[in-house]
Amino acid sequence: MNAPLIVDGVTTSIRLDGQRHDVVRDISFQVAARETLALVGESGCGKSMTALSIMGLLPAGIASVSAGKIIVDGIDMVAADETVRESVRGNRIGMIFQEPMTSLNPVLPIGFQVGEALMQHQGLSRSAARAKALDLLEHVRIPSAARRLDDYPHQFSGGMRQRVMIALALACGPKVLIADEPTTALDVTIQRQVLALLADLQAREGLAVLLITHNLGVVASVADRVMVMYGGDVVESADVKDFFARPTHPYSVALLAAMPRIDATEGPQPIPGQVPSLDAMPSGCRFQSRCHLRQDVCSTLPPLKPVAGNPGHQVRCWMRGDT
Amino acid sequence: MSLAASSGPPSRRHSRLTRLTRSMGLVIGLAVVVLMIVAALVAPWIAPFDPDDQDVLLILSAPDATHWFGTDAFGRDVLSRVLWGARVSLYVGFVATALGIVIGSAIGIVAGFYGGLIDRAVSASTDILLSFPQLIMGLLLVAVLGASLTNLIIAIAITAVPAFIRMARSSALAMRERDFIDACRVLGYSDLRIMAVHILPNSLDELVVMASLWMASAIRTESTLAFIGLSVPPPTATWGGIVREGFDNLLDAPWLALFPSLAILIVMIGLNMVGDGLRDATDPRAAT
Amino acid sequence: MLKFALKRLLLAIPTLWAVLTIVFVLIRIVPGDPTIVILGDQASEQARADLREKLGLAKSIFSQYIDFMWQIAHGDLGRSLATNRPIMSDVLSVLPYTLELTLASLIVGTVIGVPLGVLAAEKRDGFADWFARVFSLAGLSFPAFVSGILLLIVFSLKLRWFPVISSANLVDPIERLRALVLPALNLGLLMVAYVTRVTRSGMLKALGEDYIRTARSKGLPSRIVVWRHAFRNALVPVVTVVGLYLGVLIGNAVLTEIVFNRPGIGKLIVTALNQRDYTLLQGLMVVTAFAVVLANILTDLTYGLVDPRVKTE
Amino acid sequence: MTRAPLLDIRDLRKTYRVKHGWPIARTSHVRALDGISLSVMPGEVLGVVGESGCGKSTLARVALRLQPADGGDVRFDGVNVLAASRSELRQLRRRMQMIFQDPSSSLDGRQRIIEALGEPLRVHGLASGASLRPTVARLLDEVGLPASALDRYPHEFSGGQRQRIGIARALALGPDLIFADEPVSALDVSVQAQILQLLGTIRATRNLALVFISHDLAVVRAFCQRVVVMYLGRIVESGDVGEVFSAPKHPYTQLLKASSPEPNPAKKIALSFQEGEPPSPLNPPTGCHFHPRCPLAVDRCRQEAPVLRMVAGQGAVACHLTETG
Repeated sequence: MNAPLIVDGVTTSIRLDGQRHDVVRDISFQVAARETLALVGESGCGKSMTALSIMGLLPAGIASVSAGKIIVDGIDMVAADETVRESVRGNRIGMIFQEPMTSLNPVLPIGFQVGEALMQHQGLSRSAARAKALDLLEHVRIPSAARRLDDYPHQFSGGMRQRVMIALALACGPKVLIADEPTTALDVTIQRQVLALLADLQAREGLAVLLITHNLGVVASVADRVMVMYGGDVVESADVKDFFARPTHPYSVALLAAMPRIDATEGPQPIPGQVPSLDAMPSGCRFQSRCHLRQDVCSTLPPLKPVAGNPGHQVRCWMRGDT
Repeated sequence: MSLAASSGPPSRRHSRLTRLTRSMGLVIGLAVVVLMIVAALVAPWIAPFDPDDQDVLLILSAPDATHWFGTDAFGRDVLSRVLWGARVSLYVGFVATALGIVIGSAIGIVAGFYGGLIDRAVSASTDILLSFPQLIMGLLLVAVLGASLTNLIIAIAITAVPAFIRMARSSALAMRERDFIDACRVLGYSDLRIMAVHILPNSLDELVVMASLWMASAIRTESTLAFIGLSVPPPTATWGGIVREGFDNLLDAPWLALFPSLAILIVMIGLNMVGDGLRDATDPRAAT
Repeated sequence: MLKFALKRLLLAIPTLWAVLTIVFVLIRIVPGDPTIVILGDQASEQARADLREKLGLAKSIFSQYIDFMWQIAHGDLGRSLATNRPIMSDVLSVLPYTLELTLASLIVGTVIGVPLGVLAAEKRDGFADWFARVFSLAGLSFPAFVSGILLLIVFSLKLRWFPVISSANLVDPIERLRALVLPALNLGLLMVAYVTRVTRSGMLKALGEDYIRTARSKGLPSRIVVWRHAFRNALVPVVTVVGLYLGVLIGNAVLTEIVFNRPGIGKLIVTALNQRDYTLLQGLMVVTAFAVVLANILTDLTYGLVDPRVKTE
Repeated sequence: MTRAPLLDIRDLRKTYRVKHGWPIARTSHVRALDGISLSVMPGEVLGVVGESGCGKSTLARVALRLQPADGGDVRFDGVNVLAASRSELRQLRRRMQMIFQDPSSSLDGRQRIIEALGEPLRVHGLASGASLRPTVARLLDEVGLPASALDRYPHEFSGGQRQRIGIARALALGPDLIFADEPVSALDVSVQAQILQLLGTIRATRNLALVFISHDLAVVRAFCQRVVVMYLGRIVESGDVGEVFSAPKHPYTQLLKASSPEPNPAKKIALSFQEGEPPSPLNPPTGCHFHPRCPLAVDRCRQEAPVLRMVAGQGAVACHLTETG
């Protein structure tokens, strides 16, 4: 059986002042049912652009998918027209966003917002959608959900709003869920609750989850596989255990070293320099400007190749991986 | 204004053409306004006739080669009167707006910066003053004070002050939310310095935009009052006054009302274009 | 809802009181002796003293103030200096005309302005947007008397579609409606300009919000995203502006009434000014102030309906 | 104690009035600081950790007199900060500074860097005229920015660089103590480590004391010597960073630690579903604020607020259960 989400050779470009910049370059992956793939990187690495490309929600007229295929539950989102994409969004694929404070419509009651996708995709009546919304809100453990159906977003805390968002994204029983920094805006104790809820729902509904985050701690806790992105390229892709046991790309290594840890005796080690701006990206490997292993060969883009004979662990670096 | 430039998703960009037409609006608006001001300044030299010179033989004559805009009920040259009228209208508009902006923004910034009791008192009074329609307020003030150039300016400035207070106050309030005002206080700057060196310059964009829009509004109020008969007493030419004379002879001599009306309209459009253009140029959000 | 309305009405009392006080003070500082204005400067001292007594001007300023407030509290605006008729009945006889004019222009403004603004925001930088910009620029630039005169010249003098004097025959409902068209358009033009602008910018802001992305992520078609999700939010500033410009509308109604020679509060104000009828002027100011305060209350109540955050905070 | 603390805060209280309701507002009270006591030694780095709404930012703002306190005492090097006169306060400003979370909002976008950093020097008469530029250039050099930055505007810099400028501004007056309110929270991990390293170097060379406010336990662990943990306006635990985080004694600190994910699959956070949200600060629970979420709560916790008591070692805990045990 095919994976619910297949991304194959996708390149996403934006136009700035008449110039084309690739913000995601030739990214390929699959997410199987019940699997969580984490897309990791710092701001501007292309992870959110990847998510928006899959959803077909790239800002019109500015960014677009310029190559590749995105298959959501059997439907090619790149080739399809907007009507087809609308019928897939919120139906076969759901998405939750970083800011629970602003991602819900402030003037509509949450019960309606949760049930809206059901009216749209399953043709439910308003009252049937409302009844289903109640189920969904109970599902995400909103306390006394029945009383709160007609409440508005501002009457909920950040953690509760993110639960409402999850209910909303899962309303039509999609096969795929994209979670874009779902807990970044939340306190750690709330983050833990939301992650636990997500894991629970995923197990019950057999969801394929694409988790987008900058937090390697969250990755270690919930992901099955991890892909590290830098400057629009996937630089390393591995099983979570393999990744943390044997981080291979110089950027992955540096990123792990830069994270402060509660149990560490040593302080975090900074990565020198900063991510180059879009118009100043070096050709070839984009991390070369900050890399201590840099050689002349780095000005051509290395391919993804396996590490230690493990085809499930790949790295994009001339200096690392199998030759 | 472009503080968030380096991070975040790319904001929507405009085509070159769109941006060009936007700034064209500003340029055209500025050109119109400057032209009008120049015309008003040099009116004594370029006006073909004395604006108060009556010619009983030429009452309500239609526009021709000598009297481009025709003549009025007293046989006065309308073109000359429109040119001289620009002096009154633009002067009143400019001075009243300047007074309004200086007084209003000073009070507004102080109220917004200190908050508390001062702020509540100021806000309550502006709310009350704003509950009179601007025109009615101007009307009442001129009626009470008597129609003269100074009183006209005072009356219009008074109607402008609460609006500027409100704007400067909200601008100062928004700024107080930003950390740099706290940073200033931690660095031991005096309140006066914070208001004058940090809050005022950061409010200036908005104030300038509003000033250009308000100048249009002030000129409109002046001409409206003149139309009702509450401006500088005759025979001094004012735009609104000439329109009024034209209105009284609308059936016989429609041109009499037409030309000063167009003059008012052109200045209004010019100033509004300047205001819009400046807003687009200074506030990236409104420009989108 | 009723509770809000009552609370809001209570809140309006201090504002109203302050506004009335300003009216009182302004009318009292009119230079010159009103008795001379009324009786002329040839009048005898005795006649003037009698009139002063009659007008209540002989009392202290404080008791005049009390009387003023007391009368207003009883719905009495006093009598006109010029005609000696009760001001309230004069006002009531013309009020419907002003109300129908204001209401009609409000409808014109909303019915044209809202869709135009939404369309302009949706098709940003397109033709609709350009048209909306030019149209609202024009609307904002016309002083009401200028646009009124131009409308008269074109539609009444040249095309002869509508009567020049709008008050010619106001008994026949069809004629009355026909007489309303040009004045309502004239006043509505300004409203269209304001409403278009604020709708457009409100929509642009709303369309850029995160919840729009959420709505689209649900697979809603853009029509629903625009009207149900964005417009519901853009409505909040629209209501504010409509409420705020009711005051401007009232001011411009004065001009429209003069230009189209319609009966109404505006014409009455000008009459009072010309005749130096200060009690009438005072009464009219009181009525205007009441109207504006009432408009503000209505705006606030609508606000509560449109924005759930207001009432459930 | 042999040395006197540089900063000594005793029983500091701050209550906000919050208006809500429409159209007639009701007033509620939020106790942002409910009797906070702590001290900082010269050259020491004290971490203040807690979740949003616990009052940690208010602490800095009240101690710096950006907001008035409602009670308590703040002494800096023996001077009563809360009662300081205008001129005393001006002197204090030179010695107590602040670094803000959001470097883009804490800089005046209309000021070039030379003006932003030169202004405090001029206002306090530390440099002027010809000496201004070299002094500011030295400051920039100290935070790792080139002198070419002098004539540029804040928006021309990246987030990390702007935070460096914010640090340079805080250093301009040569302070002894800096409050750093979430100074690295807005930054990417790699840049965060750069800024932490910079702060560490500056602290060591200038012998600065720092009050480091953060929600991130790991950052506090990496950067601070001592830590206080706050919950709804009160300190629940304090002590040496290593001790507190390796063996937290207060159930809230334990929850915080258990919830903080580590980049190590062997130490993944347990995704057990523990319900309960931080209660609204508008209406905090009676007794110990944490009792509704505390798995160990007994009746006493619901009625009586525990006081912060010294426990074995250097730490202190505000929990009834540690008292008896």
